[in-house]
Amino acid sequence: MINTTDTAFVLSSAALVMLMTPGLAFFYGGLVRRKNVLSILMQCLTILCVITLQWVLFGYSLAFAPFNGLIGGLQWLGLNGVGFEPNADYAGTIPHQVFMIYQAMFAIITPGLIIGAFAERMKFSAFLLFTLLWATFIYDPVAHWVWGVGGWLRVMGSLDFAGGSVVHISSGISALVTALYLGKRKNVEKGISPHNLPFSILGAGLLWFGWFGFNAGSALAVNNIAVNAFIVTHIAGALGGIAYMFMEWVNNKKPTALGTITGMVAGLATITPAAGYVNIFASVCIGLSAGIVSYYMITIIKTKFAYDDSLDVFGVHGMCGILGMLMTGIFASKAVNSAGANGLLAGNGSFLLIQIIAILAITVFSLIGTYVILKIVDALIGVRVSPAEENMGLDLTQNQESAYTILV
Amino acid sequence: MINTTDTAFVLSSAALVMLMTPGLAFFYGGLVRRKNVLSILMQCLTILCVITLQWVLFGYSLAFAPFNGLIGGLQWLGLNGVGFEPNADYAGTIPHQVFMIYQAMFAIITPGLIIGAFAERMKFSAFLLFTLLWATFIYDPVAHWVWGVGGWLRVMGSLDFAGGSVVHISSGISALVTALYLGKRKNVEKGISPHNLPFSILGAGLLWFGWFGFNAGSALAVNNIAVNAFIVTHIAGALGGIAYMFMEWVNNKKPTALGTITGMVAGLATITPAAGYVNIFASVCIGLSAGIVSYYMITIIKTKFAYDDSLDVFGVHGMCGILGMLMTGIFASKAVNSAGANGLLAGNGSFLLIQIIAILAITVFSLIGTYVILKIVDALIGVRVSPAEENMGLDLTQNQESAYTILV
Amino acid sequence: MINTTDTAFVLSSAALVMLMTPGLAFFYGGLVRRKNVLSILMQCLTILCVITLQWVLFGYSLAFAPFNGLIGGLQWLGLNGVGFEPNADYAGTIPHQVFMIYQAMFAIITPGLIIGAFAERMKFSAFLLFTLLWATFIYDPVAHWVWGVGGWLRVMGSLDFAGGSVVHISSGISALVTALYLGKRKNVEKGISPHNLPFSILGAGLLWFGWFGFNAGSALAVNNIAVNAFIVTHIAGALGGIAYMFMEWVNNKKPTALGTITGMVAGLATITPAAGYVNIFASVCIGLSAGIVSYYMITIIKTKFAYDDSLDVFGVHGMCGILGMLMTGIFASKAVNSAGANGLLAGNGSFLLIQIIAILAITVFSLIGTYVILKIVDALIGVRVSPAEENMGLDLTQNQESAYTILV
Amino acid sequence: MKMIVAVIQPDALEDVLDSLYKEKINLVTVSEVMGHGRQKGITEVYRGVKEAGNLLRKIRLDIAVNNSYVEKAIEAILGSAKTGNVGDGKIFVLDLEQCIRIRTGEEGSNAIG
Amino acid sequence: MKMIVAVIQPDALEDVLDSLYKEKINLVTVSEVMGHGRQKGITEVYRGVKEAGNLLRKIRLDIAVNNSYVEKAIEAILGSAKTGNVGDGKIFVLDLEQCIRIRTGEEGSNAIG
Amino acid sequence: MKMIVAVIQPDALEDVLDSLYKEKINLVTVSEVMGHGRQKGITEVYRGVKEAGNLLRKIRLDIAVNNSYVEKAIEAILGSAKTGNVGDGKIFVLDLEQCIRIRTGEEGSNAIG
Ligand SMILES: Nc1ncnc2c1ncn2[C@@H]1O[C@H](COP(=O)(O)OP(=O)(O)O)[C@@H](O)[C@H]1O
Ligand SMILES: Nc1ncnc2c1ncn2[C@@H]1O[C@H](COP(=O)(O)OP(=O)(O)O)[C@@H](O)[C@H]1O
Ligand SMILES: Nc1ncnc2c1ncn2[C@@H]1O[C@H](COP(=O)(O)OP(=O)(O)O)[C@@H](O)[C@H]1O
Repeated sequence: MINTTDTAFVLSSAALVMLMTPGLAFFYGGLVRRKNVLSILMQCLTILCVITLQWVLFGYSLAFAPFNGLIGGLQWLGLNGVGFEPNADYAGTIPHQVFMIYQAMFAIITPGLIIGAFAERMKFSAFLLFTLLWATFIYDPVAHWVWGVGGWLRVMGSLDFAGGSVVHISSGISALVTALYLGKRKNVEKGISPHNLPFSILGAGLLWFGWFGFNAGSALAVNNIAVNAFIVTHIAGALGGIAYMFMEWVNNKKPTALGTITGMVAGLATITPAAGYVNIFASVCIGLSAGIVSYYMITIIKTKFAYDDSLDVFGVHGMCGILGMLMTGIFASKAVNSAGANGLLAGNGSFLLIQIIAILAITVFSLIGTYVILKIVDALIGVRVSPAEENMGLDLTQNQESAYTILV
Repeated sequence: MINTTDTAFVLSSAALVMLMTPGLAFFYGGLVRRKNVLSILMQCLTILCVITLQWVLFGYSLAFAPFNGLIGGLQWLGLNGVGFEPNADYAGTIPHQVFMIYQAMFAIITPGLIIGAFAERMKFSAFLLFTLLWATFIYDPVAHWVWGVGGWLRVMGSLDFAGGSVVHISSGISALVTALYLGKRKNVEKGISPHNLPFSILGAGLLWFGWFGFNAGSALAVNNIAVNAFIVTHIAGALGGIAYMFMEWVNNKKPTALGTITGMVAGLATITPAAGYVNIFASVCIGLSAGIVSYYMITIIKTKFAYDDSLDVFGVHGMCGILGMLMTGIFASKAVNSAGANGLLAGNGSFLLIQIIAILAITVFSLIGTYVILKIVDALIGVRVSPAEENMGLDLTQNQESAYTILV
Repeated sequence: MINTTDTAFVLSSAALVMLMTPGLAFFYGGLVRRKNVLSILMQCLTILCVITLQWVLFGYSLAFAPFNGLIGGLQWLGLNGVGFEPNADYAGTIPHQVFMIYQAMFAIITPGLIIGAFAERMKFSAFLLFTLLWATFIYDPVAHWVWGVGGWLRVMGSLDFAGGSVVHISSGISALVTALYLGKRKNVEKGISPHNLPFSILGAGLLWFGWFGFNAGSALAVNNIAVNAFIVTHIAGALGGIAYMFMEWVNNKKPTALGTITGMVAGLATITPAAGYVNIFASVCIGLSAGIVSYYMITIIKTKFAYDDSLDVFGVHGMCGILGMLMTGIFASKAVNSAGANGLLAGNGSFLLIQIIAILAITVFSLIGTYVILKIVDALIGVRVSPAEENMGLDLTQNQESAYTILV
Repeated sequence: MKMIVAVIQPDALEDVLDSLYKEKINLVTVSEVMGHGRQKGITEVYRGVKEAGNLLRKIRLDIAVNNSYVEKAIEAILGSAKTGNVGDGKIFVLDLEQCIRIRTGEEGSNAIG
Repeated sequence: MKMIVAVIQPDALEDVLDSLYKEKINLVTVSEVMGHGRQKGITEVYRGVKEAGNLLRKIRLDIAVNNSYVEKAIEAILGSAKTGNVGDGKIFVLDLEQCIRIRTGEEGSNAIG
Repeated sequence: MKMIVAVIQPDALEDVLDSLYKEKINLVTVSEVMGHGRQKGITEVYRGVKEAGNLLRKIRLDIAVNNSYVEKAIEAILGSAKTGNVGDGKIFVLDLEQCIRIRTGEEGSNAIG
């Protein structure tokens, strides 16, 4: 039976998640140099358009149509059979199409996250091909594993409320692979200052706003789970910001705005898989640990291993996806969500184990899959712009535009 | 009977549509030179304020109060009699006031669209008088024709779900008239580069977000029509972006961010009249055709006829409004909306004819009406700033402000 | 009994109010010099994070737990006992936690408003300590007086629908105290131009959008009160903008964009306490008076007394909070809200008197309390940055970042 | 060799560059500056409070030329930047002792063009 | 005629302009520059990673004056831009061979003011 | 004393500064400029309509030095800004008559460094 309140709620949530892609574009766009800001924004716009089409044509079917444990079937190609009747496997009180379009927004933002890793140096054509292949061969299967009917991780009992593994681990690990594959940007050792931090802060604000739709909307109905997800999301974002800020304050004597929004996003990403399963106390712990972990990833690990994960996709999203899945394994409680599971603190260590298996499986799959895709794209059209193009900037060389005028 | 879910849905939609006006301001504002950006933003703000008042005082009554086929009555002046009881003529499940405020947002954004045509050269006082006259003598009657009880196009059976004709054709045609009447900007042949493309992209993101409220909200209830409108809107926006991007790629060897957002907005505008009547397949066709048509309008037609429709209001909104009305005539199907109509593809060519009559009527009316209004405004206070003011920029000369500081 | 429509409505409203804090950050951030924009944004981000924690730990309990007339109890520390069951004292149809998180957003934005008064010269550490003390010792008690069960102003019959006194008077008066206490910025007499007015306009747009959640959401249910609040909010914002614009036009021969958004925010702030109690006609009067009062406050009073309320928090929020409470006393009508009161125009002068008592009480309390807090903070860590730091800018000296790059 | 520094109205930039190119003076460096001169600034108003805005946006051109091009360059600028209104700007000529092309290391007159 | 180029602290701009105007030196061109000098830059920190920010924001003034005004201009700048702290900046004086007012075509000393 | 003005590629800035510092030339003023030279601009395309973008972003350095440092400065710039591609930029040398440190009022050679 369709419930119009739930329907309206998920539609609004879909709109909010859609807004996260422009939000992400600004979050990332502010961090690059002026000569490359449009390339970031353009990649986000392109993903918004192209993945929508991919999803309608075959992506949704591959991810959610029943078939086997590894991949969805082809019966929903072109959204054939995806109508107004609810699909009780996914959401019994809203039209199937509403579930489809809500999930589309997740399929869009996930490859969007990756672009931060290869910022300022990837060819536009290579980016486009990479994104299409990645969405099809990494995202769709992983979404099927975790959320699809018959997906093996779902069957095994792994829980990922709103995409900690599907969205954040998959993109974060793939980001690391692309960063290593493409190599460093020229001059990166000398430091590349963000060209417009207010843009990044605007993006962070829009991301937080949209994240309410991302996490609360994942309840797919207006109920206590949605309420809980809304609240723990807000709290984890806040605590992530606080933790990063104080890590900086202690270590560098000053907190920074960029550090604070980094911690916020880390907190929001970490709570994502847990939002429907953990209580407020857990969300405080999750937020704090997210800020601390992402701080160390960026300042210590990245510096030590000297990879150029340009906008810290691995350090923030990858690690926080992993952390969030573990935290779900630790803090999940049937008292919060009877359809969920009890975690380690509720005495059920085996659930944590399942979460670890999910993390490992998705990590390994994303790692290998992304590498193979990069190899193919590189062989076909080459992935990296020439040094001259890198000097001149991607905006001019890939898109023939300038973000800002200088003289008039 | 009031349905609170529908009420909340339309209120949220109204909030979303309200946000489109700032969104439009940034979409346009990024495209002009630094010295004129505030004039664009200021015009949008002014419209938001002034048309709200006009709507409350008499605009709503002129557009929606029952009277005759050409114009609404005066019985709802000052919102007299517009209360909490639903008005079944418009929306039987929400308070009449909710319908009124939702429609206010449409009345606001429509004159906002026009300002892109006379950007960088119209006097502020002339703009204000023009806007008030235009809203009263063009928008209100046209809204009445199409949506008002007894409106002649509504009676004839023309369908415009969310404003393809009322909003986009009326503003797009009027835009062309103002561009021709005011003449070109100085130096326009030498090319005027957008001063801040990220702002335009931000605007496009907010527009897309708000468009969910614009189109889905036009169902005025949470039902399958609303769900359908939401989804086809998203798809058409995406396909519009893809089409424009690839037109550029083929013709200029590089896709651009500005082109992509132009195509997106074209797709969103084109689906607007059709959103409640066509299915997903149609939305793909509509989006693609929108991108292609707007591309040719801007690159070929505008270049050929050399009018200075500064921000392409006619090429995007005018043409896409027309295209969308035609597409509705072609793709509309009672299978999607039993209260709608069957179009050409469903074997009903006469409906397409009705759509064409609506297009022609609104085009001719907007064309003549706008010309007359411009003549009057020009006679009274003059429409164009002096060449010296144009050189100095409208921000300083019309509003005594600068958008950005240069030295500190 | 939980009503899911009301729950979804208040959750969405909470999300909208959350977005107001980034909105405010940009509204303020655009007005300062480039070297200080991050300090403004950072302070807003910090408040978003830190007050969330304060609220969860003890702020909500202090403000809303039943205890006595002056302050809330401690029984809800750590949100203990704040569960999914509705609390009929506050909102009988939504989970208690939803009310709590909605109120959190108000507790966040209120100290955010104050920072405009001490912009460009306060130490970050001092700001943080000040904010925590202020939220705890001023905001929480005042919220309890007005909205808490047993709060003395609530008991007395004072009405403040969405925070005219709790939010705007408390922050506006405290702002004036901080401006006087910290003294003027260096060079302020020579004029400090806004470094990025489009940012301020973006912020104003987001504020207006969020204000729908702020005022309509304060009905805590989807009903005629919410509808009324939504509509009068929109109208008052519009009329505030019109009034300021025309005051400028008459006095300076040109209207400005900054003036217009100032008037908008003034209108929105003034309608806040009244939104659930007054009709549309009243909202027109309220909007107009808000624009006029804030215009005179900024141009005449501030110039005359020469205090450096840097971003006019007192002139806009303080005065408009007071004006709004008075207007509620004048225009309130049981015809709009039977749970409300009749005001002066409905023949009930005694209600206006109660409103005046509320204004005076909160003004005096905020004034003294803020002064004491500043004294303490000053004694402990000093409130003002050194002149050298002020010259260099707070972004570099307090947060070790630059908002924009200049060369690349 | 001379270094010609011209301060012109932003609007004249395109025309000035075109005129210079016509004289085969193809190498220029352009920057954004603010000028205070006889042309009155516009008083800006923020929230109703006036602020004397006494600096106006201008464009600066730096053109290094061999002596034989000095007249041509000046003529080109005068011909294209002059509107006759206050604020048209100034041309300054400084002596240039040396000019080196970084790419080749060429020096003097050969490096100018 | 001389071309005086002064690099000063951004904060001193208003005072320096006022002092110049008092000496009837009303024509100046101002631009935004970044300077590296004895004044230490502030190390910026992005996401906890330090970056040596060795360039600081400064303001550059270009003032063309007749010889008799050189001293006055220098005094005016020294008097208003000096705080005694490192970073106050420098004044450079170059010889100016020619000056032309675009609006009128006037040359030399007459064109300066 | 000389005033050295160098126009270089934006990307070379860090290297050029490093090379100058190595030669103990620590005081420089840097600004953002646009250059038209032999290096072809990229045609920009807005909504499918082409626009000849004939100005490219460059960085300008102003370095005041004592005569004994002129060669060192030029060598340092040549050594670090040269890629051999069109667009590397130019170095201009002008005579500097006077230099004053605002902070101390010191003049001439002593004030340069
Ligand atoms: N003596 C000068 N020194 C430096 N810049 C000057 C000088 N004279 C003029 N300028 C620059 O030229 C611009 C135009 O000068 P202005 O006096 O307004 O017009 P006009 O030269 O037509 O009288 C000024 O804004 C300033 O930037
Ligand atoms: N020799 C020079 N060449 C070019 N610019 C210089 C030179 N010396 C100083 N400057 C400029 O002046 C600014 C202030 O100089 P600095 O050494 O910091 O202070 P001070 O002159 O008080 O010792 C520098 O940031 C730089 O922009
Ligand atoms: N004669 C000149 N006058 C002023 N600026 C010049 C001159 N020659 C070169 N430049 C500056 O140097 C930059 C690089 O010059 P360009 O001709 O492109 O490269 P190259 O010097 O390698 O041939 C130009 O963009 C311009 O800013």
